[in-house]
Amino acid sequence: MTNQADASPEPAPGVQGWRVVVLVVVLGGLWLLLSGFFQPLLLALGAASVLFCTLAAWRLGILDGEAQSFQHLWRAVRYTPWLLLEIMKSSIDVAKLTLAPSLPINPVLFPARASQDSDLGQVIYANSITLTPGTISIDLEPGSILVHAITETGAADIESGEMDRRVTWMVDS
Amino acid sequence: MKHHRVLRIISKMLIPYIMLFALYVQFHGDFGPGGGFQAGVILASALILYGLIFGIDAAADVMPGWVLIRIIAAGVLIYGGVGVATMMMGGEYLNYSVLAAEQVAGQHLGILVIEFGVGTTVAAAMVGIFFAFAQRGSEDDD
Amino acid sequence: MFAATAIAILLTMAMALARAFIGPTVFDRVLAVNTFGTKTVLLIAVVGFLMGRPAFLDIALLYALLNFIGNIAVLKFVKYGDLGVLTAEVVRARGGKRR
Amino acid sequence: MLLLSHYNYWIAFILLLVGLYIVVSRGNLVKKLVGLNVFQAAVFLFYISMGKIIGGTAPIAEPGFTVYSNPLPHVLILTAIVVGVATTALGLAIVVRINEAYGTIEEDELDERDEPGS
Amino acid sequence: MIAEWLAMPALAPVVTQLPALQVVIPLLAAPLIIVVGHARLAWALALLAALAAFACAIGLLFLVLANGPISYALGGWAPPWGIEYRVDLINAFMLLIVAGSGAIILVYAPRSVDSEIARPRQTMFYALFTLCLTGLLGILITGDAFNVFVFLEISSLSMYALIALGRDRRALTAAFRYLVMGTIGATFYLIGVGLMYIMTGTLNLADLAERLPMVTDPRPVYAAFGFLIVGLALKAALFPLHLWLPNAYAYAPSVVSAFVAATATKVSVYLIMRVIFTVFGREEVFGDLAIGYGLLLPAAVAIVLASLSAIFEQNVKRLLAYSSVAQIGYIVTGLTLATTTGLTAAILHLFNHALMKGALFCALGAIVYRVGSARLTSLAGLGWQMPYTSAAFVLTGLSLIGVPLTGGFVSKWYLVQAAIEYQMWWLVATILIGSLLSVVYVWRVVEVLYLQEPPAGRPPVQEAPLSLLLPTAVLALANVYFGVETSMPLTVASRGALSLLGLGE
Amino acid sequence: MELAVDIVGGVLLAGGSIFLLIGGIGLLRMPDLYSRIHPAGITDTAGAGLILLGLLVFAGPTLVAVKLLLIFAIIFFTSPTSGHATARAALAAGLRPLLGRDMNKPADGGDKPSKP
Amino acid sequence: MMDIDSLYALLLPATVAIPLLGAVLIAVVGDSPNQRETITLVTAGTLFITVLALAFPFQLGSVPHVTLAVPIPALPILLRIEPLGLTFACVASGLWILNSLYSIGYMRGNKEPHQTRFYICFALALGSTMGVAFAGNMFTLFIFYEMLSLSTYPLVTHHQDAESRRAGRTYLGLLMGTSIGLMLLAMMLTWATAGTTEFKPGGILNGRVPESIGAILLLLYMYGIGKAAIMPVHRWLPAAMVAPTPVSALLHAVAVVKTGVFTVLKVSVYIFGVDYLNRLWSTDVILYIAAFSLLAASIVAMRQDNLKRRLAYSTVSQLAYVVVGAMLASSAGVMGAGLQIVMHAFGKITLFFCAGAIYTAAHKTLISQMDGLGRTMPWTMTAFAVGALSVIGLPPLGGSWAKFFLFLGAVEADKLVLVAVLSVSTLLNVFYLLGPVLRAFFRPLPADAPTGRHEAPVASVVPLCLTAFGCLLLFFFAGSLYDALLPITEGK
Ligand code: NA
Ligand code: NA
Repeated sequence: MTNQADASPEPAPGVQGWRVVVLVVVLGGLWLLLSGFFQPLLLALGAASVLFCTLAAWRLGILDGEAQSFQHLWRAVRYTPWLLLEIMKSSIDVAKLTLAPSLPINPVLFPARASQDSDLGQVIYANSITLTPGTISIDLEPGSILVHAITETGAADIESGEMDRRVTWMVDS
Repeated sequence: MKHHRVLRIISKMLIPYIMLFALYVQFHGDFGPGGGFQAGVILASALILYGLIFGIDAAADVMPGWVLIRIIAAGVLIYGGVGVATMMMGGEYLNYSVLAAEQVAGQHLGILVIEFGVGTTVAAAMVGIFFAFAQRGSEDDD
Repeated sequence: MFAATAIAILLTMAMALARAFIGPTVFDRVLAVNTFGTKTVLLIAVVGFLMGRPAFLDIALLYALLNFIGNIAVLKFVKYGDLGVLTAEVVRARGGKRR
Repeated sequence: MLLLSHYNYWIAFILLLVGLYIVVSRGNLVKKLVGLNVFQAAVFLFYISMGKIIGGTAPIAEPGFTVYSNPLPHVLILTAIVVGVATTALGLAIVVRINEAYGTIEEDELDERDEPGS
Repeated sequence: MIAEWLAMPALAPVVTQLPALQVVIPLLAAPLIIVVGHARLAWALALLAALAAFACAIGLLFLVLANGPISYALGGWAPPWGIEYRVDLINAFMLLIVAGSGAIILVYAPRSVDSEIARPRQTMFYALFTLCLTGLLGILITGDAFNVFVFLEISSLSMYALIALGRDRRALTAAFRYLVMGTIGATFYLIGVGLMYIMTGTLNLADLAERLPMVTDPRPVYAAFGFLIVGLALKAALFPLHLWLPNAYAYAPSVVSAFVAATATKVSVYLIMRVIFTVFGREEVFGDLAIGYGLLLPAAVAIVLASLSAIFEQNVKRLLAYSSVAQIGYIVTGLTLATTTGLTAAILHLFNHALMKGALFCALGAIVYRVGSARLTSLAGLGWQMPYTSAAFVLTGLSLIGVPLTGGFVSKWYLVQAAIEYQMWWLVATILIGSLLSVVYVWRVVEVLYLQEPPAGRPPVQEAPLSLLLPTAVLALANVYFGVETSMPLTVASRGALSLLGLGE
Repeated sequence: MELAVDIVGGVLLAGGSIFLLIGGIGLLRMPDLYSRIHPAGITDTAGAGLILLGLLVFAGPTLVAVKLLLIFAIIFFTSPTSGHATARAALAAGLRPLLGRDMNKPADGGDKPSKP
Repeated sequence: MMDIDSLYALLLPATVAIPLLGAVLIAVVGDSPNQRETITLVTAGTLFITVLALAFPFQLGSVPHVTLAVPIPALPILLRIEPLGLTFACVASGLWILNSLYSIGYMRGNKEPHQTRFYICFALALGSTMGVAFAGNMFTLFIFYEMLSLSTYPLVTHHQDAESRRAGRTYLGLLMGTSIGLMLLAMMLTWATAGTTEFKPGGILNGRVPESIGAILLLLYMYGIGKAAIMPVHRWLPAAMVAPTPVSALLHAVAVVKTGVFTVLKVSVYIFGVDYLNRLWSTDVILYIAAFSLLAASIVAMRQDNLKRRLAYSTVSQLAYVVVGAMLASSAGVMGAGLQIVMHAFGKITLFFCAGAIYTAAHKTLISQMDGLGRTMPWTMTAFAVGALSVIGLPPLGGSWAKFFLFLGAVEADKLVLVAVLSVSTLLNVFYLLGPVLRAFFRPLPADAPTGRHEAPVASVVPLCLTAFGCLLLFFFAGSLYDALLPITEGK
């Protein structure tokens, strides 16, 4: 029954060459970061590992724009600090709430507008909502996200639409 | 759960990195016991995650049962093969020292290959166990 | 300092464990166990520092991944009663038998 | 005092008994397997704790450490855990097939269902 | 002749590797079988591996007879630090028994397996069978207490899976119960090993034997011994820890019944023997620990009660299974007496019982192949329709009873002599009562085979095909051969007994 | 410098610890599943984040820092996903959230699907 | 070139091998009756000649022996000639010829099923008996003793019905039960204490085994030899009566019970030795049990109307004579026992042949049906009378010598109770064995019975006449038998 609401067309699987190249580069970089060894044997093994992972990703069909959307990388980097700040602010709010002896909560459930066109955008928005304490996304529907907020203030934050705008900017423009 | 958009997209993002991490543990495992085991489990977890999200049938298409079981076997053969190689080279079974001109290098090489065999087998076995339970009921088993 | 952090983590874990016992729904337990898991990741990392062995971080990393995948698997099990993807309708349409 | 000095063994021992109790007292086959796992875990704990040298750390080779826990028990128990996992997997596989063949995994019901047709 | 071959310089590279090859060949054959993935080829590979293992075992036995014990350092790490493979007379003999049983039962296997196991599962079956063989051989050859555990579990796990392949759904419950009991047994063993390791810091059996006497606090030594023996007794199905065995044997595929009955419990009894005599030492166990009666009484009760159970059993496989429990009783009785005669009897009976149960289960498997059931009633009148199979069954049954000119007689003879040496008349009586009870249960089958009319409506049954008959006959005749020409097993058993008692070889 | 590291790192660790404990308390105090996800989220975001950051300060620019960042990234991606999946599954299973002022009623009594 | 001794030594295993070979050949030709029976007769004849051939070197003072295998050190499978065994072998193999002849008539006449199996088992039983006769030690004897039990089991259960299965269980249960439970134990104890189980003149226990243990050993042996049918382990014998008559003859005269008493005698003479036996308290115990058995079985026999059952109880009684002789542990006793084995064999086989012939010709099994049978079956009933008189022990028939020596032994030993028992038993014998004879000759035929000669087939009648004649001959040629058996009484 959730599937009905969620039923969106399958993302068109388009494997684009540049995505593969970027993935190889990212994976390779990650290997070097993790390994910290530069002996020939380990480098060779690293190359083989990166190759294996890329091939496996291709075989699994997950090498599409939906997941390997490196084009948004730069905007994502700019979005993240804002999000982290939001998280900290909300965390403190919810912390106060939790410690208050009367537990002054007032949960609300409401559909928040989601202006992103792609599934990816909506997912990022949904996860951003959830990451921010005080609100969680419960269900994704076309054009909107069902949100559970622990207070009306938290709900109002979402309904202000700033996060929605920022995510849309990051993904859809 | 393919229609669970959050899970689908996040998993798709994570899987390549999980696999790379698995291989990293695999080939850097010689500083502690059981690198191969850990690596195998991580690698398997990538495919298991895939199977959870995209369905067992999709996962089984990528890694059919008959391939899986042969990979398990191949891992054991790799392990045993090293032993046979050491015997052929005049050492005792699994005496890696004889594998290379220098003893320590031989031991490193031996352990590396052995751990690779272990990792292969463990990965395939874990996926196989997952399939064995997850696939129940979806096939007629007579 | 690390020790104090580790104790805080342990206390949090204890609270999560309590929630896992109390429930009352299976989803509460899932949530609690998931929280317990992520705290375990932190604990491993902090203990690694405490003992001066940051190599433990590999294990923490591994644990974070497994915790996530395990959580998904449990949710899926709770939802379908098994790990398979076949819903009752699909099976019926195929004419197959199912417990 | 003597009791406390070997507290790790006592914990393992209690776990051992708990596991054994579950295996014996539970009719549900999956619960039996859970009990078996507890039982084995007790032994793993016993091995790991006996390998522990005071002041030692995990037996992962790293420069700068001279006192390690005795690595052998860890190696042994890693092997034993693998064996345990294999046992559990096999046990579960058998339970699944029992469920398919009998329609139940409760021990008393299994016995009942075998009686008439035997 | 074999000894001369083994001494040839050209063969030296192989001969020095024999202890490893003994295990490695079947160990590698198992995955190879899976990679090949074709039922017939799988069988051929399994058979080849078993034959190779048999050849290794023969070679090792001759080497040991000629040169004394062999030590092989696995991985080149010298014992006691590394894992040592150590072959002396007793385990060389046991290796021969196990590998021989495996080989001959594999010759027997394909027809029976075809009729009892679906084609797609056959590859897995042969792989598991080979793995099980590997585990058993490994247990025997290794000189490392923990390595024993690993091989014990390799063999046990593959055995559970093999049993679960049985056609009857009760095979599943039987396999599950065996799994639970077996795992508890193995874990107990593991605890025992751990305790010994704490006290001595070594896992090498020979090294343990040297260091255990230096342990000052006797309590952990007792505890270790207790855990080891209880764990192994579970695996060996020593009464009253035998409850897993009857159904496991009864509902397993026929080939598995034959192999497991011939080898598995015996290997565990061998381990008990090792623990008592090699690790702890006779004086320690029967002097300080005073466990003589602790093992002897259950063994004696097993002889009587299990034989009684066999008498009232309607399923012939279960009947034979209960008989096995009784026979384990005989073997343990022999080793508990802890004299040269007693140990000789125990080792001999390990050998003879393998021949007996191998032959009996093979004959029964041939019958199941033709009539599809092992129930006593479905054997009616087969004596005339399957004359050779039935004759093999009867002949081996006589050995089980302990009739002279069969192997069973020789081992029981020594067993009774051992009891007489102690003037334990009640034990003598128990052994003889056990034999009498075995007359009854063997004769129940004989009567049904020969003196009952075939059930109405059953089409005439043909004699079993040659591929089933031949191995059965070889095993059955071996029972007679080794009842008359006993010098080989007797020499090995008595020399082995002496060495176990530390009286030199 | 060393002192600065100790102070900054210590503060971060302490902050993280406090968030963890508060989250844990919330996990116990909140009346229903949906409201419990929020404090659980605090432990994974603010709590875990600050602690990892603290450790990062202690680690300095090393391989260890890379791994800490990776752990952070994984939690950053998986924690909301898990929370979302849990909430969604509960909702799909018909667990009714306590809303507005009916919080004082017995929690989690919802047995009918009540998707607004 | 082989010397004559080793050549003769080869004949020893041949006595076992010939019947076994015969069995194989019978199995090969299978269901062709003529070939089957020809082979049986040829085998029987060959065997008899072989046994006779063995008598020659023995007469010349050489003792052929051969070790077949040594399964356990100091426990070989050993064949050797000695007077008692040779005598027994002669009797058994000789009577087998007649028994075979008789079987052919009986089995054909009654159209019995499973005849091939019958002849195979018959031959196997004979081979086993030869093994018993020539066994050089207790171990070998035990082996062939068990082989005999096993090979006669299919004969007892020949009819494969519920009754014969039950009988088979009793038969095998008692025989194997006592032999495994007691005789084997006795043998093991013997080996453990004396270090050997070899049959030696004068015994092997003397000086090696204290009398306290020896006494227990004696009890174990005597009750372990179930085939000797000492009460209360005699029950297998009447139970086995369900079998066809030739089998009964085999059991009672040729092989089985004779093996039993033969073993009793062998054990007494060659394991214990007469001197040693005399020093054991249990010797008298067995003696009086045997005496009781002897009397009780006679009384039971009197109450049987079924002819074969009456004969069976008669056998139980007559076997007890042998045991009594052995337990008297004197020259006369042993001689009496030895003679009794031979004499009873001839007498009892005659009686069973007659019973079978009566069944074949007139289909009668009860004594009360035998009125006037002497007229329709004169040959048979005459032979019956001769056999009966011999078993009773009246001159001029062979049985009288045996009884004479037994009386002599009892008197010599001053055992007056025993003398009385033997006397009473003889009287009882007269009653129950001559009763049927008197009925047959002096009572009129029932009105509805067919009159005129109606004998069994010639193949049956000729053997029974021959054995009856044998009873007569034995009276006159007992001297050579006495000479032959003399060595065993002297403990040499
Ligand atoms: Na949130
Ligand atoms: Na028995």
